[in-house]
Amino acid sequence: MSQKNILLILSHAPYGDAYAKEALDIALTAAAFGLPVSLLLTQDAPYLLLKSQQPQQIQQKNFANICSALPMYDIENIYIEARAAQTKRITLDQLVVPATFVNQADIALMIRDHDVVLRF
Amino acid sequence: MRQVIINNTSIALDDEGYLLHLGDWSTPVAEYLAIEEKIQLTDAHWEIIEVIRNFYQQYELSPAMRPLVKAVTSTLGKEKGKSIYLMKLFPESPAKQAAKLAGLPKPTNCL
Amino acid sequence: MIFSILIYGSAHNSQSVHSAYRFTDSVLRSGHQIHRVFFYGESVHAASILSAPPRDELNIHQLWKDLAETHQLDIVVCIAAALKRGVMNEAEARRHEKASFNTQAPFELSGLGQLSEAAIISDRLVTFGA
Amino acid sequence: MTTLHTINKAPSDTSLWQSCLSAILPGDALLMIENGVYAASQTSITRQLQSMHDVSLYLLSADIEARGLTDQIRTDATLIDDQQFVELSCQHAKVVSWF
Repeated sequence: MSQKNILLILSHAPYGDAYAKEALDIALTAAAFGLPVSLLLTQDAPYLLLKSQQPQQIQQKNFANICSALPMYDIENIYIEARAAQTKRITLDQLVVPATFVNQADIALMIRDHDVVLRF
Repeated sequence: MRQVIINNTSIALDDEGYLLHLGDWSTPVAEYLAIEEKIQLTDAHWEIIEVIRNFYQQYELSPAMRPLVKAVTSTLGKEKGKSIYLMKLFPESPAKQAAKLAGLPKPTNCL
Repeated sequence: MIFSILIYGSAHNSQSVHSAYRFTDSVLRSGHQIHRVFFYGESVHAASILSAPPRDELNIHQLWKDLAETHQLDIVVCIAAALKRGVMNEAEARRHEKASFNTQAPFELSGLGQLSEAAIISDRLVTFGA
Repeated sequence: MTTLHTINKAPSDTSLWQSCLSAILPGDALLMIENGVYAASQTSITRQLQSMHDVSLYLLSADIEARGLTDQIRTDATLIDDQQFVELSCQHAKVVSWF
């Protein structure tokens, strides 16, 4: 199979709508297919990784648990838009997986350097 | 859907043999499902079933093949963390069959 | 050039499904190839044969059906997204013990793997978003 | 290795427009479709669009006409039809959709 890589950019927070869940399903499937997948969390998406989520009362699956499986799916390149994290006062130690902050210039280059870029 | 009686309890299965209610799982249920899959359960099977149940507990996902192999490697060691080893135990498809016997939903990635 | 199309917008509350239709039609008119069209998220409602818009309004289901049949297109509806939203063909309705079904060929229900495969095979994967 | 970016929301979705514009590199193209074409007549994002060097701006004509904006489109953007949208997709290495 070809060595195309995928950059998946998420922009929505969890729970309020289906974007994040449906985008993550694409990431997990593509990774299970053997495609190298990088994940970039922008705008409201950094909230997906918060350890402190407890969605039992709204009867949803916990995104903290789902996202903590990303390394098991060989999705280890997880990036967070630094600007978005700052405005939300989100720090790396609050997150379920190791991630890297990137600035706007990094993001532009990441988009250029991936073969397929999907944004949700 | 069909109902089967296991140890005097009525259990609902979907038409592919997966549990409809994940809470119905028990070791006798796994033994029953194994017979349907024509699998003779051994200790080697049980430890994989435990790994995959723990995976679901932790991540709320039925693992695809790759993450299943990783999980087996980290709990049972490198010798068992190989797709060939898992294929011997669950010949049709380890991710699907082990999920079924463990009472998990069918892995969506397989759909 | 080989194109695949990913549609993610709502079938009846966004322009997405129609924009994708026009683009797909133009790809074919330009002599390029469509490998697959993949309906995901709210766009899966476009696959419903029970959609009955007023006679003088756009029938997005019919447009896609006609285009797919004319060009033998592979139009795939994400099965997980569809079943969740009550869009299913006869086989799935039987499997899930539902009294009726509401989609059929040329719309095919299949998994997200079809999207990954399309991303690998195609020169361009173009998304029409919500 | 340039990118064709499409955007389908009006500039009132500032968060989306900010993200999109900051991701565009020299040589890339930006195509406004659906409600994205409302950027054609708005001054709010003009300064930002003008500050991007070597970026081609396009507007999808069907969406411009539908919204009655034909007479007021910006001079720095080119009107294109669906067929030209396909051509642009071929000219750039990939298409990224902002929605």
